[in-house]
Amino acid sequence: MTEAVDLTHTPADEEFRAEARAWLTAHVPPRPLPSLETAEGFAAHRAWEAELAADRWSVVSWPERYGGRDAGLVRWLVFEEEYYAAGAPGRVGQNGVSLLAPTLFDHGTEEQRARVLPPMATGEVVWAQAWSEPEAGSDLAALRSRAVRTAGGWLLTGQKTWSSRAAFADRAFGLFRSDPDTPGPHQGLTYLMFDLRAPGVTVRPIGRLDGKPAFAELFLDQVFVPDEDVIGEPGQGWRIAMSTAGNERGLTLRSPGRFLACADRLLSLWQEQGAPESAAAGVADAVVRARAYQLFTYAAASRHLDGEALGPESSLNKVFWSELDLALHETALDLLGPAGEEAGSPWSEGYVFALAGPVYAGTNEIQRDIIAERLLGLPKGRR
Amino acid sequence: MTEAVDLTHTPADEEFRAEARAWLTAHVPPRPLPSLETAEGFAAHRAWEAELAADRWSVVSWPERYGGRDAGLVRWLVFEEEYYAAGAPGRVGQNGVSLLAPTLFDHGTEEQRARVLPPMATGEVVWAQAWSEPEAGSDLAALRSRAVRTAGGWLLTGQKTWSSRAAFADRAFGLFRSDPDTPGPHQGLTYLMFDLRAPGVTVRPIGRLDGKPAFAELFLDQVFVPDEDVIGEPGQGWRIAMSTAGNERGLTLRSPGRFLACADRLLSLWQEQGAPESAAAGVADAVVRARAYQLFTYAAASRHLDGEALGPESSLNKVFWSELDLALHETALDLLGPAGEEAGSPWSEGYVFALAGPVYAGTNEIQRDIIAERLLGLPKGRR
Amino acid sequence: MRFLLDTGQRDFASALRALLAAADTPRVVRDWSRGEHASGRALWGRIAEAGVFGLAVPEEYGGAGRRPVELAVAFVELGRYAVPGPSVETVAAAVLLGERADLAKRFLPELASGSAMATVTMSFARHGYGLALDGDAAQVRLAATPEGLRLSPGAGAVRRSLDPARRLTPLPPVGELVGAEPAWAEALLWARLATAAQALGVGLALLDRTVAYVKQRTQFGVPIGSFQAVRHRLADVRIALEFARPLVFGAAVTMSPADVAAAKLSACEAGYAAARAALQLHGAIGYTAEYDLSLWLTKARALRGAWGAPEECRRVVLGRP
Amino acid sequence: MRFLLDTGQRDFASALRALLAAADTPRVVRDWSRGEHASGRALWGRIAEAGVFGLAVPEEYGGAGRRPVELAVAFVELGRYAVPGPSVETVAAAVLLGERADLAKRFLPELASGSAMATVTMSFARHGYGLALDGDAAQVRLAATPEGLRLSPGAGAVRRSLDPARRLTPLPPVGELVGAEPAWAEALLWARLATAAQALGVGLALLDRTVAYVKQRTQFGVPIGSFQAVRHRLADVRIALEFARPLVFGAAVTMSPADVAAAKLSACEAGYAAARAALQLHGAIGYTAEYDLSLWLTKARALRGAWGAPEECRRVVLGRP
Repeated sequence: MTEAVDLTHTPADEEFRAEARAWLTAHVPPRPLPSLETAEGFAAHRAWEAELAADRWSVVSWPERYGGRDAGLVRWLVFEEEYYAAGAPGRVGQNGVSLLAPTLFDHGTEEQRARVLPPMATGEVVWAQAWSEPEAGSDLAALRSRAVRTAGGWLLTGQKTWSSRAAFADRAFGLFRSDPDTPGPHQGLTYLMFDLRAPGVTVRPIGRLDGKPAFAELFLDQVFVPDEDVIGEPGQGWRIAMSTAGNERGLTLRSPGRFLACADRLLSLWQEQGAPESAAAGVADAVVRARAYQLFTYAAASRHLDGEALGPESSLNKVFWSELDLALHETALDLLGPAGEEAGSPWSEGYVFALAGPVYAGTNEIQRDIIAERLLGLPKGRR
Repeated sequence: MTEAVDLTHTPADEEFRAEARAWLTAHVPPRPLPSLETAEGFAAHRAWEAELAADRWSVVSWPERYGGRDAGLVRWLVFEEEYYAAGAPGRVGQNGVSLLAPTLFDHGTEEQRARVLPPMATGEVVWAQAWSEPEAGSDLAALRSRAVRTAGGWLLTGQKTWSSRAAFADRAFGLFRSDPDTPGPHQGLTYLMFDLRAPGVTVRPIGRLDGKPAFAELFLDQVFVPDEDVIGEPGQGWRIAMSTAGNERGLTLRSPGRFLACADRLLSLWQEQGAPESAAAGVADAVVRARAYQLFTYAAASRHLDGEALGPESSLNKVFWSELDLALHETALDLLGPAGEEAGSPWSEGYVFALAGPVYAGTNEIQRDIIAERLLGLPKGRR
Repeated sequence: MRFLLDTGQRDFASALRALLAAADTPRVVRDWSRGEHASGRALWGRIAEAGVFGLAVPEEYGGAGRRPVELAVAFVELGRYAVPGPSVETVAAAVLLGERADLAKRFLPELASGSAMATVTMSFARHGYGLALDGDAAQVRLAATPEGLRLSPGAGAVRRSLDPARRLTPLPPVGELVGAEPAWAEALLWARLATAAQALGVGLALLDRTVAYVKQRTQFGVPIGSFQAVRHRLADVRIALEFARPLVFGAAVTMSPADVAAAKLSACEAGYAAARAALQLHGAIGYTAEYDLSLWLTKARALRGAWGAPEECRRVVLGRP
Repeated sequence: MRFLLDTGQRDFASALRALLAAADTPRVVRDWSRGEHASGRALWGRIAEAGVFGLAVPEEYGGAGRRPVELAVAFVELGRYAVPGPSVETVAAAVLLGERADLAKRFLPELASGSAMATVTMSFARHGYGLALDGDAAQVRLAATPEGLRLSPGAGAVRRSLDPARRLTPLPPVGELVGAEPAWAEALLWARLATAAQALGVGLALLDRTVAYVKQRTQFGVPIGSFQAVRHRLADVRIALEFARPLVFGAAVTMSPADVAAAKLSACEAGYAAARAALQLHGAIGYTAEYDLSLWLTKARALRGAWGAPEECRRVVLGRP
C-alpha cells in the first residue's frame, strides 16, 4: 500500500462506481416517490428497498451473508455519491441501518445479527428509534421508562417520544431503566429491541411542521420483550448506546454524496433562474461547503482505514452538515422568491427535513459543548 | 404640542440645520486632519475644537453659560447628521463631553461645572477616561486602585489601563477604592478627577493594532487630588459611574449621523467600483441598518422628550451600533479587494477604530447578558 | 419630529390585542388551514368592525382614509396573533380599486366593512406575484397585469404553502377587464408595508413564546434559559426585532419605496431569525404541527418571499430597476 | 484514495515547526515591520535550507520539483508562526520564471537556495495585484503585465498595510522585458494555494492562543473559558478551520482552479473568523500592537484580499469569467 496523498480512486473502485451507476440509471424511478412520511410513500419506499436489496445495493458496506457487498468505507462513499447524484429515493431503513445495525455488529450476538439484519436489508422490517422521552431530550440520562424482569424476558412500561419513522415502522429499539437503584443516572439502563405491534404498545403519530407523521409517541404498558432482544449486557445500555450515538453523528449518518448532489441541484436552479449575481455568493458558498464536507469525510475515512479511532470529530461533523443542509435549502427557497413558499416541491420538502437537523442526534448546542470540552480542552462550565 | 407621529422637523429646527450646514461648509478642513492618535493630529484636533467652540458649535446641547446652545436632543441629532455628512473631523473631546459632562450635570456641584465645563468645551482641557484596571476589564467591581484620605483631599495609588486619549490628554476621571472595608465590591468606590501631569502620575502610552497610541497605562503613586475634584459623595462612585455608563452606552455616544454618513460613503464607493451586484447585498444591508439606527434613536429621543427614562435599551443600542460600524468597514475593505489592506485610508483607519467597538463600553457579551436578564427576564445563569 | 405612536394609536393597538387574545386564534388558524372558513370569517368581521380594513379606504367609501401608520399598528397585531386570511391582499386590493371611482363605489364599502375579502395577483413586479392568497375564500379576486386590471370569476385549485394557513390559488386569465392602468406600484407598497408589520408581529410572538418556554423547560437540572448560548441567541433576536420596528413605523410615516423595502427586508429577516431561534430552543416539540408554535414558525418563512423577497427589497433600497 | 499526509510530509511539517518555534518569530516580525531585514533574512535562509522555496522549482534548478502538497504543508507552518517576507510571492515568481529555460537558469537556483527573495505584481487578473509585497527586501522583482514579464530594477516607497509586517511597494513600469506571455494564471494558482495554507496556519495559531488565554483569564471569579458564549464561539472557529483544512490539501492534490479558489475562500474566512473571535475574547489587550496576538490578527485581515478576494474566489468556483 502506497502512502502518498491520493484523491483518485483505484480502477477496482471505479469499476464498482460504474456498476452502481449503471444499476441506478436502470432502476431509479423516473419521478420522485410519494413522501416517505405518508402511508403510501412509506410502502413505496419499502418496495424500493426490496428492489435495491434484490441486487445487493441496499447495504453495500455489510458482510455478504447479511445482504451486503463487504464494501469498505471508500466504496460506501462512492456508492453514496452515485446514489444521490442519480436522484434516488430517501432511505426508509436509515434508522435501522445507521443506528441499530452498527450496534449489533459491535455488541449483538451472531444469532441476533442473523435474525435481525437480513429483513432489515430488504425493508421487510423497518425500524424506528425510541430514544427520547418527554422529560429527556438532550439529557438522555433523565430517561424514566422502565424494563422490569419477568420470566424469559422483560416488561417495558413508560413513554417514548419523537420516535422517527414509528408511525409506519415495524419494530423499535431504545434504552430502558432496568435498575432504578443504581447510583448514577447513566447506570442501570438496558438496550432493547421491541415490536411496535406487540400487545401493550400504543403508537400515536405526531405530525411534523407540514403535518406529515414523521414521528410518533409510544405508550408502553407491560410490553413483553424476550431475552433474545436485549443487546449486550443488561444495565450496560448507556455505554452501548453511546457507541451508537457516535455512529449516528459520525461518518455514516449523512453521506457527502447527499450534499454534493444537493449543491449540484442548487447550481442548476440558480442557472435556470438566469444566474443572478445577487445570489452567487450563497450558491458558491454552498458548493464550497459541500466539497469541504466531502474532503473532510475522505480524510476521516482515510484515518479510519489507518486504524485511528474517530472520536469527538463527529461533533464537528454534525454541526457542519446540519447547517450546510439548512443553508442549501434556504438559499434555494430565497432564489425561488415568492414561489419558495409552495409546499411539496423537492426544495420545500427538503427544507422542512433540514430544519430538524440542528435539533436531533444531539442538538448543535450540545455538540458545541462537546467540541469546547473535548477538542479544545476548555473548562466544563455550567453550559 | 401635537401628539401625531411626525418624522419631519419644525421650521425652527430646519433653520438650525441650515445654520449648522452653512457654518460647516465654510469651516470643515478640505483635507482630513492627521490622525488624532498622533501628537500632531491631537494638536490639530484640539485646534478644531477651539474653532467649533468660537462659534458655539462644540457642545450644542449644553446650556449657553458653559459654551452650548441649549439645543435639545432633536437638534443635537440634527447637528450630528450635518456634522458627519460634512466630513468634519473626529471629536478629541468625546470622553469629556459624552462621559464626564453628563456626570457633572447630574452629580457635580455648580462650582465644578463652572470650572470644568468651559475649558472642556473649547478643547483647552482634553479628558481621558480611567475606568479599567489590569484585573478589572468587564468586571469593574474588581477595581483595586485606592484613594486614601489626606488633609484637604485624597491620595491616589494604583494602576489604570486602556485609558483612551491619555497619551496626549490633560486630565482624567475614574473610580478609586476609598474604603476597602465595605462588604460588597460595588461599595466604597469614589469618583474622582485628576491631573495627568500631577506629581506621581506616570503615563505609558499603549499602541493599538496599528501602533498608534490610542490609549495608555497610568501608574499612580500618591497622587494628590483636592476635595473639590471629588464628584458626588465619597463612597458613592459606583452608583454615579453607572449613570455615566448608561450615558456612555446610551443615546449620545455614537450618533446616527455618523453611521448615516458612513453608509453614504460606502454607497459612493460601491458606485465608484462599478456597482458590482455581488456586493449589493452587503451595501444595501449597511444602508438599511444605518437608517434603522437613525429611526431607533429618533424613537428613543421622542420617548425621552415624553419624560420616559431610558434604561437597558442602551444595551440593544451598543450591540447594534458596534456591529454596524464593523460591518460598514468590512464591507468597504472587501469591496476594495487587494487594496483593502492599505493602511491610512479613511476606510482602514475606520476599520481599526471599529474593531474595538464590540469590546469597549461594556463588551457585547455583557450587553447580551443584560438584555437577557433585564429585557427578557431570563434567569441569571452563570453567564 | 415626534416619532412615537399617539394615544389613539396605542389605544387602537390595545383594543385589537384584547379582541385577538380573546379569539383563540390558533383554533381559527387550524380551521382555516383545512379550508373551513366559518370561524375565520367571524373573526374577520370583528377585525373589520375595529376598523382595520378601512385603513386604506377613503372616508366616502366607509373607510378611515388612507392611514398607513394605523395600518402598520394593526398588522403587527394580526401577525402577533397569526390571524389567517388575505388581509394584506385586501389592503392591496383596496388601493388598486380606489384609483377609479366606479370600482371604488362598487367594492370598497364591502371591503371596509369586512363583508367581503379580496385577493390579488400582480404580474408587473420583477418576480411577479402569480398566486393569490386564499382565492377560495375571497369574494373579490383581482389580477393586475400589463393588459389591465381583471376581475377573476373564480380561483383555481388550492396549492399548499409551507404555512398551512396560506392557501395559494392561481387566478385563471379570464374575467371582466375593469381598468387599463392599475396602480400596481402603489398597491405593492401598501402590501409590502402590511407584510412587514405582520412579519414583525410574528417575530414578537415567537420571541415571547420562546422566552416563556426556556424559563420553564429544564434540562440537566436547570431551566434552559439559564444557558448563556440560549440567553444570547434570544438577546440577538430581541435586537433584530427592536431595530426592525422603527423601520416599519418610519416606512409608514414616509411611504417612500426605499423605506418600505427596508422595513420589509428587516422585519422579515428579524421574524425569520426569531423563528429559527424558536425552533432550535424548543427542540423537537417546536417541530410538530400540533404545537401552536408551528403556526408562527411557518408563517415567518412564508412571509419572507411574499410581496418582495429579500433580494428584491435590496434592489429597491439601492434605487435599482 | 488515501487523503492523508504521508510520513515524509508529516515529518517535514514537524521539522519546520521545530525550526520556527525556536526562532522567536514575533521578534523577527517586529524587526521586519520596521524595515530591519537582517533577522528576517537569517530566518529565510533556514527555511530555504529546510527545502521550502524549492517546492515550486524543478530539480534541475536546485528544487524538489513542483510539489503543491508539500508547499501547502510548509505554508500552514509559515502562517502558524507569522513568518514575514514575500514567501507567497517567491513561489509565484518561481512558477513564472520556470516557464522559460533561460530565466529559470538565471533565477531559480538562488530562489530555491534562499539566497534571493522575489516579489511579483500581476495586472492580468480581474482586480489586479498592483502592489508588490516587500519590494524593498526582494532581490527579484517581477511585473507580469499584458505586455509581457518585466524585471523591475527597483521598488517605490513602502506603503503601510493593516498588517505592519506586509510592506507594500509599487513597481515602476520600467526595466527589462524578459518574456512575452507570462504564465500568470498558473502562478496565480500557486500564489492562491500558498496564501490559503498560510491563512489556515494563521487561524490555527489564533485559535490556539485564544484557547490558552481564556483558560487563564478570569472575570467574575471564573475563567472566561467557562462561559458558554466563549466556548461556543471557539467551537465554531474550530469547525471552520477543520473544514477549511481538507479544502486546502485537496486543492494541493488536484490543483484545479475551482478547488484552489474554494480553499482560498474558506481558509481566509476561517482565519478571519478566528481573528475576530480572538480579538473579542482577549478584549482590550488583543487590540494592542505590543501584544504578540496582533501579529496574527492583522495578517488574517490582510490575507483575505491578497491574491483573490472572496468575491473573486466565488466567481472561479462558479466557473464565471
